[in-house]
Amino acid sequence: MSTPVESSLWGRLDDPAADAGYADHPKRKGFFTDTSVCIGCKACEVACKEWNQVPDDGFLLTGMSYDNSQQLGASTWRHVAFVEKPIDVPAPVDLGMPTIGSEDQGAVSGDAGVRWLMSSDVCKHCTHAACLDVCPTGALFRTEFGTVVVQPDVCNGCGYCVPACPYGVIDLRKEDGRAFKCTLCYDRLKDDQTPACAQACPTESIQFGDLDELHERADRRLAELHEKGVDVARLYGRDPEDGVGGDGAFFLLLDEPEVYGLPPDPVVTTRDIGSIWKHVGAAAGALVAVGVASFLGRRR
Amino acid sequence: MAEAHPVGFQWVVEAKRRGATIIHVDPRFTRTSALADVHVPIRAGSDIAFLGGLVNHVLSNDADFREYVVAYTNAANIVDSDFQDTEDLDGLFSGYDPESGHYDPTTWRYEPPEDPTSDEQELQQELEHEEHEGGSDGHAQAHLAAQSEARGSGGAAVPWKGRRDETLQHPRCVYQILKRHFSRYTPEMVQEVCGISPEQLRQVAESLVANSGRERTAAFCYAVGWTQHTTGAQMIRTASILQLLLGNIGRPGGGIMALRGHASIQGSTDIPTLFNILPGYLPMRHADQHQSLDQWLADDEGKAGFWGESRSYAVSLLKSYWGDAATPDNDFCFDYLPRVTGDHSSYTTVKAQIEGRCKGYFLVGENPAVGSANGKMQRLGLANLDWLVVRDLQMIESATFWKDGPEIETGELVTEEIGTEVFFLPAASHVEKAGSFTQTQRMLQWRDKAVEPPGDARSELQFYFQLGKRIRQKLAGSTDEMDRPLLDLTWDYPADELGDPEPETVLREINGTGPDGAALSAYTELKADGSTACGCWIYCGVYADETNMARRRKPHWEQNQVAPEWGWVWPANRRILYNRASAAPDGSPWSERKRYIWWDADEGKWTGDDVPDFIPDRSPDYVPEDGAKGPAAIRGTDPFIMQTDGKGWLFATVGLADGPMPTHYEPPESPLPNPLYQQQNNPTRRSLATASNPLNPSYTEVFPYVFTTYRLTEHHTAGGMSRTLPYLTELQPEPFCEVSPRLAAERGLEHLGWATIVTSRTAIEARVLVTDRVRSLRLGDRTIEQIGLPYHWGPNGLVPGDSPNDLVNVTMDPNVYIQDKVGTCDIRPGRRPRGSALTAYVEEYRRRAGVEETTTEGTQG
Amino acid sequence: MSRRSDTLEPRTVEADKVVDSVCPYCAVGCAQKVFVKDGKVTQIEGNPASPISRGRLCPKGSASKQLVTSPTRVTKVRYRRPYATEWEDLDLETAVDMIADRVIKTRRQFWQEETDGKRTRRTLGIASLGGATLDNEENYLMKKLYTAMGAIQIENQARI
Amino acid sequence: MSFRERAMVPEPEFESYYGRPILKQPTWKTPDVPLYLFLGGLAGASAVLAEGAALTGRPALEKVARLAAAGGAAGGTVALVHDLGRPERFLNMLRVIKPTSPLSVGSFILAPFGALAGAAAASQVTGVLPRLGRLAGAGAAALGPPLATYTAALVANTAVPAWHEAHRELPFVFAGSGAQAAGGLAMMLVPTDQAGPARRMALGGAAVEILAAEGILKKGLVAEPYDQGRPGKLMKVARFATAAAAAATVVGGRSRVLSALAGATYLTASLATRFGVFEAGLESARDPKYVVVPQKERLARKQTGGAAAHTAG
Repeated sequence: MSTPVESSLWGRLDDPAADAGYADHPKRKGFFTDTSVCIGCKACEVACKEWNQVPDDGFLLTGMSYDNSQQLGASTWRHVAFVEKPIDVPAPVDLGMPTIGSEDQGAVSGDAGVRWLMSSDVCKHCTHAACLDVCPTGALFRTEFGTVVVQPDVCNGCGYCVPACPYGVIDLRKEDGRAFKCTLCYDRLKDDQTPACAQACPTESIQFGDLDELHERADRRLAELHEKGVDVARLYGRDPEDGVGGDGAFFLLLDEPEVYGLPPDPVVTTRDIGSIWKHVGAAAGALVAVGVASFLGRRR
Repeated sequence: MAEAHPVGFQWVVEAKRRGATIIHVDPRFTRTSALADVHVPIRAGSDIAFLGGLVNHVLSNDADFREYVVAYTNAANIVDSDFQDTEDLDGLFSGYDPESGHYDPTTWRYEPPEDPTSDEQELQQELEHEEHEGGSDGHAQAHLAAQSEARGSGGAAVPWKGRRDETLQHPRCVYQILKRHFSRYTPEMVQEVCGISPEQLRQVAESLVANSGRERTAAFCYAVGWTQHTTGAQMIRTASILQLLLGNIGRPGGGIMALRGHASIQGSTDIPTLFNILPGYLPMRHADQHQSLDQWLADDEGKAGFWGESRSYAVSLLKSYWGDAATPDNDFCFDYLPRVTGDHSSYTTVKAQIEGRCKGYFLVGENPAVGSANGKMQRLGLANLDWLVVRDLQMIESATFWKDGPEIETGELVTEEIGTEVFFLPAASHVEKAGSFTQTQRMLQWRDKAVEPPGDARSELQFYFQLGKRIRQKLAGSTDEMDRPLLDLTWDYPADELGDPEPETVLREINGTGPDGAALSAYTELKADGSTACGCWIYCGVYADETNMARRRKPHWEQNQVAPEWGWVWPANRRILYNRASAAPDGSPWSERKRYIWWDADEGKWTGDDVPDFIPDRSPDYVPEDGAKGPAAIRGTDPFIMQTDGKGWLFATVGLADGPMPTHYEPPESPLPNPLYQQQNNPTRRSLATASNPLNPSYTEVFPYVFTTYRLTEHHTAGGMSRTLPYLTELQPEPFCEVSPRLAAERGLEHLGWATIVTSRTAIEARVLVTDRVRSLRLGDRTIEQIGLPYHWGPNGLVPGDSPNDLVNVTMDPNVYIQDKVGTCDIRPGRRPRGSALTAYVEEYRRRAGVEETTTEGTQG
Repeated sequence: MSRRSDTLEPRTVEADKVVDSVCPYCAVGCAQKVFVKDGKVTQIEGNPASPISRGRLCPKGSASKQLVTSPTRVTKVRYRRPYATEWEDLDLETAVDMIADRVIKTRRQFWQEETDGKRTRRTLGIASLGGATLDNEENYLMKKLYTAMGAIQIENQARI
Repeated sequence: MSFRERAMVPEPEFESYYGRPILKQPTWKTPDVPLYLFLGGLAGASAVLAEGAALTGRPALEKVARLAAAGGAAGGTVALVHDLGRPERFLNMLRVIKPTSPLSVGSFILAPFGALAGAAAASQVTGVLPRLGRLAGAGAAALGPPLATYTAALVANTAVPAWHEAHRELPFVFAGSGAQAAGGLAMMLVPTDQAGPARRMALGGAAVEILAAEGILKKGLVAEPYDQGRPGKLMKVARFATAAAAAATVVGGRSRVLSALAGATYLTASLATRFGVFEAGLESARDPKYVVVPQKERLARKQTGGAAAHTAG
């Protein structure tokens, strides 16, 4: 099984904007979402819709704790997930002085304590973006800020980006026909402004900035939490060696990714494009062979 | 706090990151609990027992900040020997008159000195006269209410400072009385009343003590979780006692912060559209107590503390109302003030509406049909008016009750039989008018006008200015004495072409002007001779040097952390009140870490990051001569400059209608007998006896569960400003109730199914969210289930629903007449009955619970 | 990159003016910036300079633009005749005039020069219930006018 | 060809967000896209058949195959454009050439193929410019196999587990399915004496498809959608129809009626395969277990040093 050579299609790529052909360009921008300080207020959801004039999409009580937005989509570019998990720790015998940050982030209360995980999900603006790779019209493109944006004046609604995204972010908007997703406030970045969700976030769970600087901040925050005994904390999408070359919008989570509806080990489909074309070629060859063989037989 | 004040919560996250321990006490595990280190589930309405347990822990372990307590509180004061505590009278204090349901506080005073000075004697007679003269009918009670709320920014006057035992050993010193009073609140008792385990109580207590003292401070934040109870004022009092014992008042990172719920609710009590106070917390004139201007000011005038200058504040207010017509010889038009004679609060007014005694009603950005307690009572009142004026942004239920209100559906009201004439006048939004809000830290912030209001929408300023102008025009020729106050009113504000008065001129009038018409810069400049006019003395300074201080926007990165040049905080732009207490008695900071205000000996004045809350040049060792009056009587070690004795009150000798010390009583509707005393409910609670306000009998099996209402981040109070907006409604689209898995199993409630919640007022329906975040509480050997009800929905809006406020009964706190939002109820699976079947269903519950037809005549008429 | 993407800019750039305001929802008092173009509000977001909110807003504050530009806002006076089943139109001037007449009538009808022998100079016929999102200036004029009118059943959301 | 029940993997233990999908379900419309896959295969293989027929002097077969190629291409284009959210912008497909996008590459196959196959068919039918028509036909034949198989890359180059993990086998499934469709159609419309190659092509295609489809089913959990529910039924129908058609061809290839019947069955089989593969993808994207379980296993292998093979299976 030959592994495709690490190229600009897959694996570590420190400067996607340069790789996309920008001679001089600003530093790569991104989000670091520290879910350990998210209070699930959904200001990000409203600020994003208000700025980008995204239509409201449905008044439905889902029963999924306080999440009635359900998931990211063409008309939900920020989605706050809520997960209630009972803590099966036995009743605290003698906590004495409350240790700073009990053994896990959740507040322990009485007998069966409960943890309430909250996280604001967003497009990951991947280093290797499958949506961009498969877009046949060039509507999806890499901006000078290293982010991934759909150009509404080009997209013809072919929908290929939708099954290509390993995180299930982008979608077609039924009443419009085109694909939509978070643009990391591309227009605001052009004027050196902070994206609407990051500006609104009351507890700076959503942090915007240069991606490398955000990586440092995230590493420090992770160390701080581990030192406080919150060892369920982990970073997600920070590793430039992962299946999508690291995300432009990465997270600090307090549980397994799939608990939040995130894929545990997402890989950009383009990593196997070499093998895919190879097998298509072989199959075409097989068809030719069958075709030729069909005419070689005795004349009947 | 993360639920209803999310942006304020950033500072809690900041504190947590610096090592603070965040403790969240709430019946439910909320978004605040998710970020807290410890969540303490508590039975709604039992907060005094919990806080009492903490006070008991501090006192029984001598863990108080002794130096602070002795110097700055009245712990050392000796109380009169006639005083009897709830320990002696099984839940009552001395001086209770069961017939009128009031206390006579004379036995709560400090022990009289052997040789009282002439002034002290005179004051003593005056106070006694006031008590007896008040008599036992409605007047006395109104006096108490007017008096306690009138002390919004200062304690009631005491005749003398009395004897003090600084060793705190004297059996009748406040410290010992407090110790005995709270000795009953043991960890076991707290478990039985609140459902909080002794381990957790100790954990919270130890954390509080560890974070108090010279080097560290602890803060309390609260909202209507404390205020909306029949013992609400006393709940906050318990926290004040705790914080005084721990030395956390007047210090950075300490104090008790009210998280008020609306953009300018603080402004709405500072410049009150409230029945019992005038701007600056001056009491409304009372028909009995205030026969003359002097008598009106007698309570405070001349006493120690800044309330001593009340004459200059009052006269300046009357000058700003009636200008040149107010002269010394007519007591500055004192006679123009209408007099209160009792309780004219909102719920009592609604009762008057139902009984046809109040026929005209203005609703100005308020939606009582779903926002006030006992919605049905509110709507029945609305249906009995002659005319109703509603000013709002959206078509709210209070304007459409006659068309599609719940009573139309049940047939209790018929549209064609409702005679109320309704005017709906569109209002301008916050960006379509200039003006100032006062936020929860007493900061005034100016809003500039961004755009014109659409169509007929106008600001309230414009509407009331025009209404006043028209009324004055229509009465211009009148010679009738009753119209003088209107005709002599100063009402000539410069207005634009839309008739909108220039808001800054109104703020300038509030700020006050001197003899030469120039804007004043501090309330100390106010005079009692009529040479100054001031609409609200505590706001004097907001327009100093003719600049609108509320409009200052100096970025925080160009200021220190106190950021004094952003907006303006009353009084005198001071940020932390009583901050003299952030320094030791000798004027030095308690510690380097908590340095805030200190005495600069060389300069001979107090200095620090904030405006000192003290007389600038009053040295710490200053002792006032005998008989000193007003500010002159403030000792160098008296941080509480609004109190006549300059001390923080652990024991309130006067000023509270329901006792000098907090005592746990059960809410009016409770699932269990009061474990602490024989006295079940607050003996001085104000109940409202009317047919539409029946109460569930306590500890009845028919209504076994406790319910409490609360807000969600995504909506705003009764929803008028949020359930009409798609972006907010889609976040929390439908009304729901939150129940524990155990209750769901007990009553067969399904997640996302429907449930009917019923009290003796009415029944409502809501979807069910079964969640571990609502806990079954073990109280002693019984288990109590609580039902959570967010109250953002009503018949109008993008997603209609029933309003939980219809379930709530009206029984009020005696000090401030705020209703108790806790109640008992039953809950059944399935949707509620429709039409007239609903009233029959509720009637059946009333019958089974043995609810009398109209509640027995409440203690107060 | 299409031309549109190349020349893209935020709508706030071409705003005619930016106005300092404060969020109308809770009492934290978050500072807001209101962007206006051609007399219309185009954006409302947090003001980073505020020492209270540092530019942040909650979901309600972030929805302020939708609050002030909501299509379901009432912009015309509505009037309901006693016992009527529907709303009617009414022009603003007439409405305010009618209200003034009713205030004068009801005030006089329920006027109490004295109550139980004590001088009271008041009317119990008129009551008012204000929300707590009224400006200080508005509260001031309301209390001043109501007091001069003798109306004392004046209340607001601070008590409910 | 065996129909024994696959031993499916026991219900795996995994966490998810309230059981909701992690991926987005493809927004491609049914029947538009499965039909497009079918028509692409039919057209591509028919172009090869037509070229062979032209070289070996089978005019009836050549005519049918040429028309099938042109018709298939035209029908496919209509289906593709109809599926677009903004059909009026279909020309944007040719705005860029992007090797990482099978749809971009496919557009640059389908467009010329359609033109050439159309020209060849037109010239054949009208007799105008026969030599040019022959040349066009040859061109179409050259583009035929890529047209028939690039659609496998289209579905395989997505995050949908059932499609992506079968990216080695799907091209052969599509090739085989295309051959069956072309062969089958010709068997129906061409007299048996000239339809020999059609029969052999169909038979060859059937073999290739069955072999490849069998390979997919061995991939364990990710292949579950091919075997269960509606897609599972469709795949079984396709398998059964292919087998029946092949048997009929071998036994009664000579009889005109039997041959036409077999041809129709081949066509049904090819259609059923396309719908089966398409709906298997929808199901695979809908159920989070197909994303979580394999990825957790891959992570576990990575952590335990099994870092060699990057891709599963």
